[in-house]
Amino acid sequence: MENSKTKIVLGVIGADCHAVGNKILNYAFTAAGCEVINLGVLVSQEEFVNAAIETNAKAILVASLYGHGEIDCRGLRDRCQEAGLGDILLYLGGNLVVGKADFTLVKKKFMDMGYDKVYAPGTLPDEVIDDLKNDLSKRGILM
Amino acid sequence: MENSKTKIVLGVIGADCHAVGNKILNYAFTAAGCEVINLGVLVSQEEFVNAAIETNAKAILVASLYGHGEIDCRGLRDRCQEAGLGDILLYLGGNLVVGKADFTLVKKKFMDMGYDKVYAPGTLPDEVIDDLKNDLSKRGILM
Amino acid sequence: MDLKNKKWTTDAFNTTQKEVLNQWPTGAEVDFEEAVKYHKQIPASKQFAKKMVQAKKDGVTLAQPRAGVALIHEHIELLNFLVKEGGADLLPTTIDSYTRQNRYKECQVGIDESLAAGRSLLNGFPAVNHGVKGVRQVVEQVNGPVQARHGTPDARLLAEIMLAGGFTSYEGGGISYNIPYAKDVSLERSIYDWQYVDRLVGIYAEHGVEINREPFGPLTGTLVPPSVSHAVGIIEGILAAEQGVKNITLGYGQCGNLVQDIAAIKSLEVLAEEYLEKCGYKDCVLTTVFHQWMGGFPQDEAQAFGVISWGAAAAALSGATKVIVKTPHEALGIPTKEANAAGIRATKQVLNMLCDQKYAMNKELEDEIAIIKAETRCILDKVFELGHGDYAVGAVRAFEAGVIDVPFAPSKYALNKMLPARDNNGAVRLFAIGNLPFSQDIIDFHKDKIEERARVEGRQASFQMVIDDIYAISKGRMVGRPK
Amino acid sequence: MDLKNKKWTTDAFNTTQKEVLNQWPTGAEVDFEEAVKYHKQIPASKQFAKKMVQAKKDGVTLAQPRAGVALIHEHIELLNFLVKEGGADLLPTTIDSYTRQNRYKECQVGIDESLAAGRSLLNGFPAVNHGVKGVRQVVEQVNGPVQARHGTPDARLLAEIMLAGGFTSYEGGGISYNIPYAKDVSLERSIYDWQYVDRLVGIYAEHGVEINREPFGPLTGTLVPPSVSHAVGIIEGILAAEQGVKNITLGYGQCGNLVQDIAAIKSLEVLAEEYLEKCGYKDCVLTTVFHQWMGGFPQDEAQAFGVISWGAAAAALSGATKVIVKTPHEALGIPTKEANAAGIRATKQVLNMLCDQKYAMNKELEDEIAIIKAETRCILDKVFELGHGDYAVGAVRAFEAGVIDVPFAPSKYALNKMLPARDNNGAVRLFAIGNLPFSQDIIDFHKDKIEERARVEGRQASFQMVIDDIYAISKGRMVGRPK
Ligand code: B12
Ligand code: B12
Repeated sequence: MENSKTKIVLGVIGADCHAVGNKILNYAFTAAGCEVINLGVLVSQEEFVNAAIETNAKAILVASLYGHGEIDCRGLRDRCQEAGLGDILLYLGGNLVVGKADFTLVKKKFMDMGYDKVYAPGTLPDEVIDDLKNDLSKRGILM
Repeated sequence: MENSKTKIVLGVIGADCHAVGNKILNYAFTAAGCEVINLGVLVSQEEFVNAAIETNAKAILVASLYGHGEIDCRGLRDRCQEAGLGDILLYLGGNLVVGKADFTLVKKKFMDMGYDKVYAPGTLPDEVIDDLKNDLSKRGILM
Repeated sequence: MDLKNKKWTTDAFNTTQKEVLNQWPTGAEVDFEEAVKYHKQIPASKQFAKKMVQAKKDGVTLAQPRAGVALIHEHIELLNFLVKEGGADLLPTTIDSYTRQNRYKECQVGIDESLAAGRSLLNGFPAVNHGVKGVRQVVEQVNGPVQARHGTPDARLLAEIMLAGGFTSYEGGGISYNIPYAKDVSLERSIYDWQYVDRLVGIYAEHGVEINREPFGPLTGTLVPPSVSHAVGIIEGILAAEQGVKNITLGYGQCGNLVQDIAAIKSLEVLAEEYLEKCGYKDCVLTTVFHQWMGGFPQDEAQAFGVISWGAAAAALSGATKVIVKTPHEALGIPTKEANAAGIRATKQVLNMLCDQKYAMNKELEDEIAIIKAETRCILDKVFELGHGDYAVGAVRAFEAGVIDVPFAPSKYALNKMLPARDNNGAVRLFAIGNLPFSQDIIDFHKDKIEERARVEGRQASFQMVIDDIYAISKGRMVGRPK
Repeated sequence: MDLKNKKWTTDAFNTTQKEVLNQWPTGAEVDFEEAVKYHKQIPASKQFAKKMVQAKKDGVTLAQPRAGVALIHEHIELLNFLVKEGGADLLPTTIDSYTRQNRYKECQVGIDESLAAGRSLLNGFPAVNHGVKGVRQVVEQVNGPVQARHGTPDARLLAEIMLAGGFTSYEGGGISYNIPYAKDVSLERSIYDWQYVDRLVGIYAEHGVEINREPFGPLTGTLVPPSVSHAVGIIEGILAAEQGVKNITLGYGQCGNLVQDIAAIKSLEVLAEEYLEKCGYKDCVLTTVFHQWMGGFPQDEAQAFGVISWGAAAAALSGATKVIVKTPHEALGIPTKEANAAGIRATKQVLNMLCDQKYAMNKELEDEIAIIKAETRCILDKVFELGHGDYAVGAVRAFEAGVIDVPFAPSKYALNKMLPARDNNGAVRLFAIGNLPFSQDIIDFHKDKIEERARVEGRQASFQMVIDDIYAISKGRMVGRPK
């Protein structure tokens, strides 16, 4: 039987180096009982997928802060499908587009790309932890 | 022959006590060569009209800063007509209505009340002095 | 009318009260005994005096906006919005200008037209016209302690109605609500009428109802030197204390130079305590209020935020008990509730970021405190002398003589011979001393300071310099330098 | 690659240059001799170094925004807007993040999509892709001195193109543009590559073209203690000077406590002069830059204006030569040009109101200056020791050993054992010293400060306290107190 803790992959996508939120999310999810595979910043889609496969993670948490989210994030769901990760939970958060924008539209854009949850700038970890617990329990997994 | 200086009546209308701009306008018009009959603050329409009659003034400069301009300023043109001052120049300036407002609309409202010139908040004296020189010279008066 | 700084007799008060309550029909709604009961059920969280004392104890600076509109429900909505969206700690009810001049008929026109137009055509809340019942709706439906803020030379009926209505704080004073707000109301008259207000507050106090009183510190808001507003504030404090007022907030309008602003707040409380003590009023609680820049504002909202935030910073560093907040609409018109809340939010961000910081004492600040104290003492001691020991009488004579002089005041009871200008560091000094009773070394100090600036600017000090200073902040600077 | 703090030989430089210019087709546009001629016709009013030196002489603080968009004409329009509507004194050209990672192909995608979408999909100006000709359009059509601002570990090609393009100032450094911006670029590599950039600037200088260089002071922008950023800045200054750079601006990111912020700027210049002098670089001109709060901002624009204005005030009172300006959109996204201009206007209002005021020296400030100096000396002297007298080698070893440690840095070349937290007055102190080579009294000082706060808050100091501090300003406070 594998390690009892739920594994999640965490990282900041693309050419993005914003590390502070990443470190806090790492800390918060670890404290909440997850095993966090934290890839840090400057993570490619490939690295996300590989890490999830290797560790049998239940969710990938992608952050994009620096504005290039639109270019960096599309296609990740397809890659997951191709890699056999199927409907693995994909969460996305940060400052996803260039500029101050209406979040409803931003959210729709990224949901359409296949992300399960899309979070507004400045979201606090507690909200995400609750959501993850919920989504996992729907899939019969206890966090 | 009367005093060679052009006479103008200056005052702040209604229940308005804003005195700083009034003192500066007084100083500036005096320096520009006018004889200023300065009624100060808290001036009623009647006082404006009486002062203009008594001194044979060529213009009345009405200030309203505190927001009650709409209530205080209407009817002054009629009073002037009734008092035989006919088309004496009526200038109006200050913060004429309650609240931050589109000045084009404000201007129209007060021009319709019969004022010859209506000035935006924060207008500097030089602009007004130039206008007055102009308007007076059109009427054959040198300031 | 025989003006003396002496507690009014019960007879004198009662006789006057009858007249006052007859000035407008709503006066009949006032029932003192019932009002005392009403006050006693007001929760501590809505009591102004308590909140101020607590803030002083905690060493924090509270934020209070200005706000008032013509109609009751709109006014309630406005105040609650300022708490919810602005985070206001203390609430105002700014009274309209007709009420301030006791022109209640014109108020009625304003109320009717506001109803018709669906927007406020009055620049404040006409509390007398709304009466005790109307005022109580505000007190009851608003979430915080409320204060009446106005500018009324004869504010007796307004006080009767607002206090009976449950207001727990009342701004103003016989000098500070006359000289900047009126043209030909004699000081004797307004001081006398304000003794009535203070006595009313004193009677409430004697019945166990603590009402906060606040002389209006900034006066004309335009380059008023600290010692002048301090002298006025302290005199009004003394007059209030004599009538039995126990909870007093003294005010100061930001001049803009940080050292002078901090020195002003620091000296204000010390001086006031000293003079009240000397006069034998030993059980007054004093707090302070710092007004963000009260003169002409820049029209641009971003620049206005700069002025507002700098005011918040100076307030916090000075240690004032509360700060009165300006809005990004200041230069243009009465703010929308959104603009008003934005001003509070910018202010509170700065207050909160600075709440744990102190401005350490240094030589410059010490000197500035010393000069403000010395100047204020010159004035107050001369007032005492002119009044033969009576500050009420002395104040009237002092204004006559120009011993107290308020720059740019509209009142003919101000001599208007003194003229302020900024020195080379932006502190407000005197360009023309007028008849202020300053000692020679103080006079020389001001002269040197103004000359220093004139030298740097390569021009003579003149009225033009004063004008340049009046416009400066609205044009994005503080010292009005020549181009 | 044999890293040493030694001026590169002409041979070494030339060999590398060939490679560098081959990294992307636009490299071929660079013609050094022609570029020197081009620079010589740039008017003084557009020369960054001259403007900085003049400001230092005049004792004023200049305002500089950040700004960059994908397309040339939009970028020009943006910069001119910031001068006209914001009053910017100095201009930036912020480079996009793909360029920073030398991913010029992705830049091209961004440019193409931006053209298609009619809005910038890049978070900055992709100068390498636009080439020398594109860059010159900016220099020529923009009304002010322009500086490249980026975050590029290997910024050699970018430097070649932007300097040949007529830019007169270039931000960055081998440490400050690696540790906060990269994950696995070795320090040895980035310092080496930045020696190339510095040498290029040195060669321009030898040809009579003065280029301003600015190490990136704020590092991760998040609770970085002054001594850490000072140590990095001074090392980068020394490395630059060795390669022949003559005009250096050292930076510091606002921590928020006024005394600490002023002490930081005051100590930075003195320390840098001392160390440069000691190393034998005697003809460098030093200026300073103060960055308005670089960590997480409040989302609300009014609150953001409060943070911006307080940053402007601290910059002015510290006497920094320039201030880098944030915008009311900071927390949410790259600002519109209007929001950017608004940030500058708020900033300039405060700068102008404070330009004639000084913060007088006092005991607290003296102590704070002394502690920053002592800490910085501990670090720098240990770096010198580790490098056996060579600051380049020493810097690499110092990061390995955690002798220099940058909190929250993404780079694996930072040890990440040190943790900062605010003390009870909001100054940034160390909660975990990590391996910083501080003397025992300094270690005790930090311990006491953090314990004092913990006591006040009735909790143990812990990582939770650090997290609370990270969020604090964005939530409207400075010290992250428990609820
Ligand atoms: C200082 C000030 C005060 C001082 C006045 C002291 C005194 N006695 O003079 C005090 C604190 C007492 C005060 C009181 C009040 N004020 Co006041 N005050 C100001 C303030 C900050 C500056 C005014 C000033 O002196 N400016 C400097 C001078 C040089 O400029 P100026 O007055 O604009 O005048 C120039 C031009 O406008 C022009 N001009 C003016 N009149 C005329 C006339 C003509 C014919 C021409 C051609 C040009 C012209 O030329 C002048 C010289 O350049 C303004 C806001 C601002 N502008 O920043 C608010 C402001 C005018 N006040 C306002 C209000 C509402 C009040 C109060 C009702 C209190 C309140 N609700 O807050 C009371 C009014 C009491 C009363 N009965 O009038 C509002 C008016 C709102 C509106 N119109 O929607 C303003 C705009 C503030 C605001 N945004 O709420 N105020
Ligand atoms: C600090 C900072 C920096 C530091 C970063 C240091 C470091 N290595 O970490 C420095 C100075 C180096 C920097 C650089 C740059 N930055 Co920056 N930076 C910031 C700033 C001020 C704070 C970020 C931060 O640390 N916040 C604190 C942490 C705790 O919050 P957070 O990052 O938002 O993360 C939280 C939530 O968002 C959420 N969350 C985040 N990710 C995810 C993911 C998931 C799945 C979930 C559920 C939740 C979640 O949870 C986190 C914890 O609560 C922000 C603006 C702001 N927020 O105020 C700009 C900001 C993010 N930066 C920005 C930009 C553009 C840049 C630069 C390109 C430079 C530039 N043009 O100015 C470079 C980028 C270089 C690169 N290659 O990435 C922009 C992005 C713009 C946009 N999206 O439109 C911002 C928004 C500023 C702005 N308005 O222009 N930056």
